[in-house]
Amino acid sequence: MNRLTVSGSPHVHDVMSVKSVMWGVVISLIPAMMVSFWYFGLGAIFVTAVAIVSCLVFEYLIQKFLLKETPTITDGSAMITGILLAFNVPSSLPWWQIMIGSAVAIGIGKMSFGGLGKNPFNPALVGRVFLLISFPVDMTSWPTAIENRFVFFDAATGPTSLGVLKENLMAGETVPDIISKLPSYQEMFIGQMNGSLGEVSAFALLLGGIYMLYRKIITWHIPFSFVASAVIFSGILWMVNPAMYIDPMFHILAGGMLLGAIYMATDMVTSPMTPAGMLVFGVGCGLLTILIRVFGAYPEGVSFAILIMNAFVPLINRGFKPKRFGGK
Amino acid sequence: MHPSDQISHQGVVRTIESGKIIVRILSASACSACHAKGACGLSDTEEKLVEVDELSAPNVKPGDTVEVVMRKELGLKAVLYAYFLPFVFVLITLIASYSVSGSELLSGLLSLIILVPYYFGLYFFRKKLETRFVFYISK
Amino acid sequence: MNKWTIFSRGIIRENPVFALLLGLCPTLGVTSSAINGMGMGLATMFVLIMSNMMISLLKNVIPDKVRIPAFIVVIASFVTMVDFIMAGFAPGIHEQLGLFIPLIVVNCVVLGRAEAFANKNSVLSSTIDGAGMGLGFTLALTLLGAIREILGSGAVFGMKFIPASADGILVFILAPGAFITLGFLIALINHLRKTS
Amino acid sequence: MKTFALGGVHPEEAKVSAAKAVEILPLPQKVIVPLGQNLGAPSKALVKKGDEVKVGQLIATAEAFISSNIHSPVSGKVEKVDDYLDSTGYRRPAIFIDVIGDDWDSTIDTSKEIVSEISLSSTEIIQKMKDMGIVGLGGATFPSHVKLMLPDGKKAEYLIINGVECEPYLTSDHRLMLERGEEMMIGVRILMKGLQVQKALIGIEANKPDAIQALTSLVAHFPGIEVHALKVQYPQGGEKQLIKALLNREVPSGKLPIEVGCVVNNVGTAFAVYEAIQKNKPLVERIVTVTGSNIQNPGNYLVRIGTPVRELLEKAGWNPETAGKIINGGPMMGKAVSSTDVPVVKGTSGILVFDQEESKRPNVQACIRCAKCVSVCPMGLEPYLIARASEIGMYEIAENEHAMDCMECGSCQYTCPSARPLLDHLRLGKNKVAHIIRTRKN
Amino acid sequence: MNETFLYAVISLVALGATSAVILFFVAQKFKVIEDPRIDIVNDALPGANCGGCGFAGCRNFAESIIKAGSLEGFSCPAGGNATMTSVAELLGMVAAETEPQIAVIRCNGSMINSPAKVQLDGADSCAFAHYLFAGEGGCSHGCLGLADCVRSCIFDAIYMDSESGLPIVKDNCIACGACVKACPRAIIELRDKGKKDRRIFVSCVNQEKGAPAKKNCSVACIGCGKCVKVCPFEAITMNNNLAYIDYSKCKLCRKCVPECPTDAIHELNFPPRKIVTTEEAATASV
Amino acid sequence: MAKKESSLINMISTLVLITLVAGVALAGVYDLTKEPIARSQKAKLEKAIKAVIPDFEEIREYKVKPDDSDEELVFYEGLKGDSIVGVAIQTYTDKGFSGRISVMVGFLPDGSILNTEVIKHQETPGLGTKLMDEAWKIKFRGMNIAELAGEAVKVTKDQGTVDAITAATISSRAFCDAVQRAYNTKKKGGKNE
Amino acid sequence: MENIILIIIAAIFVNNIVLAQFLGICPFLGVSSKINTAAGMGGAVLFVMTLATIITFLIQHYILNPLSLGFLQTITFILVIAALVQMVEIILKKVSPSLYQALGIFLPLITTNCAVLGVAILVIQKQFNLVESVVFAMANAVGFTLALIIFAGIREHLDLMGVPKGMRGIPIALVVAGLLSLAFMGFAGLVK
Ligand SMILES: Cc1cc2nc3c(=O)[nH]c(=O)nc-3n(C[C@H](O)[C@H](O)[C@H](O)COP(=O)(O)O)c2cc1C
Ligand SMILES: Cc1cc2nc3c(=O)[nH]c(=O)nc-3n(C[C@H](O)[C@H](O)[C@H](O)COP(=O)(O)O)c2cc1C
Ligand SMILES: Cc1cc2nc3c(=O)[nH]c(=O)nc-3n(C[C@H](O)[C@H](O)[C@H](O)COP(=O)(O)O)c2cc1C
Ligand SMILES: Cc1cc2nc3c(=O)[nH]c(=O)nc-3n(C[C@H](O)[C@H](O)[C@H](O)CO)c2cc1C
Ligand code: SF4
Ligand code: SF4
Ligand code: SF4
Ligand code: SF4
Ligand code: FES
Repeated sequence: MNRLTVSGSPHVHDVMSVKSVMWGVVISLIPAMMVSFWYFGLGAIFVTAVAIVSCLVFEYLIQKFLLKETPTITDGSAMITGILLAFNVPSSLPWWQIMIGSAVAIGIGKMSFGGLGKNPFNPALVGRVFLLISFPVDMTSWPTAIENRFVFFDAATGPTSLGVLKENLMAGETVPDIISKLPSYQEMFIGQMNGSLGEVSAFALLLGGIYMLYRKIITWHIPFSFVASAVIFSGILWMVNPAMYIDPMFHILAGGMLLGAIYMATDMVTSPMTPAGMLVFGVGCGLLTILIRVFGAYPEGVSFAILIMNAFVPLINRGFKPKRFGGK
Repeated sequence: MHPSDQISHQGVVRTIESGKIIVRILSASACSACHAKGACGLSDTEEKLVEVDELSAPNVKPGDTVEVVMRKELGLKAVLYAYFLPFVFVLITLIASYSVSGSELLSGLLSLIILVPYYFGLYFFRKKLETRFVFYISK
Repeated sequence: MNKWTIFSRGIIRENPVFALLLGLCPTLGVTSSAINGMGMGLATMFVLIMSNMMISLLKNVIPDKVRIPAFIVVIASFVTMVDFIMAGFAPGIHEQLGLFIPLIVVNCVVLGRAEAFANKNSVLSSTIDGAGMGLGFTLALTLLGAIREILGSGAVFGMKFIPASADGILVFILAPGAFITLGFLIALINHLRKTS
Repeated sequence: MKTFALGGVHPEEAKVSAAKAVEILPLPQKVIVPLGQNLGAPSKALVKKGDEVKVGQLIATAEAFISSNIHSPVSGKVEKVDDYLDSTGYRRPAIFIDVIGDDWDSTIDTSKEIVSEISLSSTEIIQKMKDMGIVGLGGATFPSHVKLMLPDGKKAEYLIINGVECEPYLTSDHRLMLERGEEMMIGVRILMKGLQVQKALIGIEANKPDAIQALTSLVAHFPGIEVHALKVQYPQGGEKQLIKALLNREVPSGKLPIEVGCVVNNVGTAFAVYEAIQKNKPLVERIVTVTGSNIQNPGNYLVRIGTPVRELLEKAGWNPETAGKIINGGPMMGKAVSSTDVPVVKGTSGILVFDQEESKRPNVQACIRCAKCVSVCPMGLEPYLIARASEIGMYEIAENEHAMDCMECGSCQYTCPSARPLLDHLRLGKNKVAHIIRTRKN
Repeated sequence: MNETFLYAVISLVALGATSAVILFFVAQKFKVIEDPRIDIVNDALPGANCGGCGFAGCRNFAESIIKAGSLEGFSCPAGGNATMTSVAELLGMVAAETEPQIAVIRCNGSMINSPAKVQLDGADSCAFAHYLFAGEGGCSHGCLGLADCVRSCIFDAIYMDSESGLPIVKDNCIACGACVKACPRAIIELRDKGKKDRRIFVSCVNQEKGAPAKKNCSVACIGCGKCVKVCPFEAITMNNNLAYIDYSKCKLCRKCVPECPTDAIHELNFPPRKIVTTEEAATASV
Repeated sequence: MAKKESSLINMISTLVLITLVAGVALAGVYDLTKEPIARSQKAKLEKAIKAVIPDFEEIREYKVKPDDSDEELVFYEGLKGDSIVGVAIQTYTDKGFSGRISVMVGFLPDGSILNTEVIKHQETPGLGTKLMDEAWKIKFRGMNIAELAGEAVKVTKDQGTVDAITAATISSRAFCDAVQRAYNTKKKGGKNE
Repeated sequence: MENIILIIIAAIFVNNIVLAQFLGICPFLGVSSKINTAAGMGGAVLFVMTLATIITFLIQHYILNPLSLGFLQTITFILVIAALVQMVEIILKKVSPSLYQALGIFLPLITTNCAVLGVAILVIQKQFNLVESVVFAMANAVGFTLALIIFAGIREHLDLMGVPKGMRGIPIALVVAGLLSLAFMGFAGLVK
């Protein structure tokens, strides 16, 4: 007879694994990736490839040579970091900056804490914000869509809708004046606008989000509360003074709101553990995003908002415990 | 009592007299968490004496190392009475007197002086506080 | 203790920044370039040497209970002096260091050495100790400043080695870069110390 | 449909033996009757080597309050009273009996006839349950008479009968309800009388429609008893969950069901009570499900206590070459055994044999803080946190996070995508915390 | 200008005097702060905070020494006698010499000697395995091989041998005792290092009777008592079918070693005997 | 020598003594460095003035209140012999990225700008600090605001003529604001002496 | 009023005393990972910082400036702050021993001289009036507490998860501070 296995209960296991979760996310990212390839062409493909490969390579090297553990790059998490990092930068970013961003995302944002599951901050956003602050020029030059499909260098650039808004508001114009310079909501919904690779098409992102909800990879709490609180906050501002503040719909469709709400704030590693906590987290993200967009120096606040709320996650986890059966 | 609800601090029993156990605890400064304390050597440990009712630990004798335990929310409450409330008084006095008098010197001094009645108030209620801030000993 | 050991241990083995983690505020605050780090280091070194010397001289005159305020007075005096001297003779760097010069008063290295060393040792030893510690502090700040400058501005001691129109990785000369660089530097030095 | 409020999982039910009628397993040649079969103190042997025993003869007696009598499951000769290797491989005392014939004690009514008149009084019922060695057959083997002896000042309102059988694979309770429903219902009436309650609720998961149907049709004859169908959700059978599902009452943390006026008993227990009280028959046999991917003929067997597991497996057709894991109980809560020589005991509800590939746990990965474990924990705990705290020895955290509330249902580990050994660590943590609490009390 | 001088001096002096008064009263309230000798002793300690001395960290140890006022009963395993002597010098006390000790692993149930009958799948923790079952080899006393001891050692002085599946103690063990506490089966013992690092001990903790013990493990102590009889110094005792060699009585004569029918007695760091059996060679290198 | 005892008298006397010495020493050092500090500040100012107007022999200093604020700007008129070679105006703006930026702007008698020099700022290193780079200053040399459309210096984003520093539009805009203020004030009251 | 709000926002978020100004790093890194203690520390710092700022403000404007003794700023401020901290302790002890005892068990002593002195000097440099100064001090104390509490939370999390050996302790603490500071840069420009 062969040797029997002894183990504690339970003796059966659900089918879901880290791999299936992570690759599920990758699959859900495909529509948005296709859209970005369509609009930004070669540049987008190049940026995505460099980001993915360098994230994987850095993760492998660090695990193998610095942490001296068996590399786990096949689990897909570094791949997601790579894709999302690429999704958060313009398609014209020089390759070496992408590599720096990947090194920071993986090396500082993830591995210095010990790797998957231990990092308090969202690695891709750490990489992204690091790049934004370090290379403000390159990180805010957005190649215009479609016409630059086959252009690698010296692509014609233009500002994002949020950039246009902020610039012109600062120059003293009012919202009704500016609206004509912005893409229509329809265009914004399907993705015909300037911006980071992954953020342009609300439609593709929603598709991915629905897939992840269906697969139970994420729950609705964070995306919903994120967007809802942003809508309410910006809506209040808008109603108070429509000349100074733009309508909420714009805030949803412009910039990284949906990308952030669906993919980056939902990173389970860096978000709260209970539904109540998730709602608080989402509301925090939404409010901070609008605060930064409307009152801050940056036209876009999603990354910062999520990173700041990441810092609060341990506190939220302490404050919002699950309801205990038979507890007080 | 659940241990999560309490804070404890190590100390040494110094004397036991008339129903009170006097425990000597070393209160460490923020620097004491720092491992370079030895090099720094600022006198950042201070001796503090804590009185505990003897009933809570009948069997200790001088020299024993014990844990002095207190309910956790008492810590924050202590901060409230000792620091936060006086801060609020100072702030209010300052703003009120400044908006009335417009003189910085006057309002500044007034806001400092307000601490005197505050602490007198505390002094007045110290018996009451004593019954609130109760410590136990656990070995 | 041998005078050389007194001097040298402050440089590596008991380096105030890397080994003892003292005075991190100025360490982080002023090291956006090598020259700033060095300036701060030298200023601190001056105060360290002088106050160690003075306190060692006075150690028997000062009653124990007032030693801390007495030390503070001595140190603050030297700090004020260095403040004025720099303002008068090195105004550029003085402006850069700003608030952190008066804050030398509360730098744990200074008061710590006064307490732990000068208060117990001879004038000569104390002076040497001050010099060693000060040098260690200066080296640490200069090193950190140099790294941040190289990464952040693409320059060393103000000399740019990348094209004039190019920038470095700006984060490194901003606040986050200070924390992150120091964090990894300490990790690296810990590692080197362990393996050696 | 009713179910409990928090968490829970729904593993594949795999109740392949549900349609198999209970078969009587032929007598083995030898039985090993462990002295510690119940929760609580082990019993004390009354026989010695060479003694002849009859079926149903008292061979070990309860010495402590929480302990139970043990009766000989077979007739024959005591081979020895010695240590045997229990399912974990540790040595425990047991009575070894060589089987000779099948000679029942004369006081036992072995006829098939159903006796429905309950003649004993409440206290007599309790005493007789104690004499007959009745323990809970729902898994915990808590001496049942103790449950009926309510603490001072407490009053029971409901008797809850647990016919949930939420564990995948297991079907013994299901078959019992189908085949011996009437006797069981009388058992319930007896328990009601013993407890002096007017109401009994039987909870059955909706995946056993035939059992629900069968018992519902009997209810008319048994006043005070209600049958409730429950949504299929593991661990509905946990007593706290069951009470929540049936009555929407929450047993407070660290308290017993009686706190909310309930006493919970398994259907098998109710049947055993019927036999004990009405037929004078002690607990000497029980229904055991034998199933799993390695078993050719999954089925339900009426087995004498003490029968080596191997006999059951051979009867049901197992394949020793490919067997990877043998589990005493269900896949969620059962214990893996290290040898086939271990005997069936009072608490054995099923024997599950997995082929090798099914026996291995998936590879463990880092916790990704996905909160799945939190969302499925029926006790509302944070398994990832308690498990991690136990793993690194921070037992105060484990205690503060209410490790002791964990009922070891395994839902968390079942669902964890990183396949972390959460329950392993939780158990260890509970052990340490229990130890710490005990030493603190002293 | 002179005015400035004057004001400066006056205001500073006033401030100085006030601080002096305040501090005087402070000083009255807070008596002597801490015995300075604690720092001195603390500095002389290795600072490993291993807890081997029985106190919570080096500083606590230093405090306790000062409080006790003598070095009796105090010893720092991490620093050894050298440290204690230097502490003694600093304090002008005498240090009690303590025999240096080392951890020994009293189980030789390697994968060959005690082949696995079942297989564990679960948390990497001896404590959990101990709770779950007797062990893969079936011995309910022996090493579970999941390295709780290794993880507890902060000196990197113990590692798992991949071939035997047993832990091995290295020479740099300072006998802090952390592993002893970590092992759920009390397999590890601290023993005197012995002359020239030579040690003789029974490498088994199985208390079962001979037959079952031997069934699970070929090198188990079967409690036959031959070693007890042969020991000229009465260093060996027999309890619950298990022989134990008292290191304070053992004179390292090696008489018991060949006597053991199961080779359960180990000798370490002895020169090889004339005829070396294979098992001995294997165990001597452990 | 034994340590002094900690009696009240001892403590007070020691501290008094030490503070006395410290007071004297500090006052002394202050006195000694007062000169150099003043000199270096003056030198800095002079350097800034020199950098923005042509060689001069003498400086005439006066203050003028700008239209939009109560804070007066300082005018430094450079004289060579009797003729005015240029005027350096110390102007400021509060529209900087973080706080006030003080700028010295030098106008030639013909009203064109000779040069500019940032005196004080708190802009972000690497971004706003580019206001001190040659590449930025060169944009203002020879500019004559009077000839600009609407007599205003603005960045291109505001329909002006100055290309803002990339990623530092705020600082650039602020700088233009400071220059504009200097110009306006000069126009308003500069020549009234 | 708007001015005051801007000062508050700037001090707490935009120029956070720890994350952007690098003051009070020692207690920031040193104080334990207990969130409660961090909050308590915050309360104490709030009081001390405010009080110290009022006193030093008065000294600067009504003693040092009139007597043109500005050069004594450093020395007087540090002495006053040191004495103040001691005074508060003595008074508390006299006034309510039990309260004092509770604090002793709960809190480490306050030795944030660096931050307190820094703020005292900053309000003079920024030429704030008294009310502004007090608000500034208060906001900085709040910013300090905020950073401390966030940090305590993250630290607790890291203790549980276990970071790689090489990064344990100060290095990872600094990296977290760096990332926190990176995140807080998002508040840039909130106040002009
Ligand atoms: C130590 C202990 C004491 C118990 N005491 C009682 C009791 O006095 N009354 C009672 O009804 N049940 C008692 N129980 C039984 C529990 O309520 C429960 O029925 C038993 O543990 C089995 O439950 P389970 O299978 O859900 O785990 C006790 C259980 C334990 C472990
Ligand atoms: C997770 C869990 C699942 C359980 N599932 C069942 C079950 O399906 N059926 C059952 O009768 N008892 C089950 N039990 C045991 C019950 O909680 C309870 O102990 C039992 O019903 C009491 O009856 P007894 O004392 O007659 O065994 C389960 C216990 C736990 C902890
Ligand atoms: C930390 C930080 C510091 C900045 N510092 C400056 C600065 O000093 N000057 C400036 O004009 N913009 C600065 N910016 C950028 C502005 O926020 C704003 O994005 C920029 O001025 C817009 O200019 P652009 O349109 O040229 O990109 C800074 C941004 C950040 C995040
Ligand atoms: C729903 C979901 C969202 C994720 N979002 C991110 C992300 O925004 N950035 C990132 O670096 N990794 C993301 N990951 C991958 C992974 O969780 C992340 O790299 C961990 O933070 C690494 O420890 C995501 C994973 C999932 C399942
Ligand atoms: S095993 Fe414990 S912790 Fe895990 S889900 Fe069940 S009750 Fe919750
Ligand atoms: S289910 Fe597993 S991976 Fe998810 S939080 Fe729980 S332990 Fe971590
Ligand atoms: S092997 Fe054991 S006794 Fe030796 S140093 Fe390691 S933990 Fe301490
Ligand atoms: S000696 Fe003990 S702790 Fe070490 S591996 Fe063996 S059983 Fe585990
Ligand atoms: S707190 Fe600033 S140097 Fe210590």
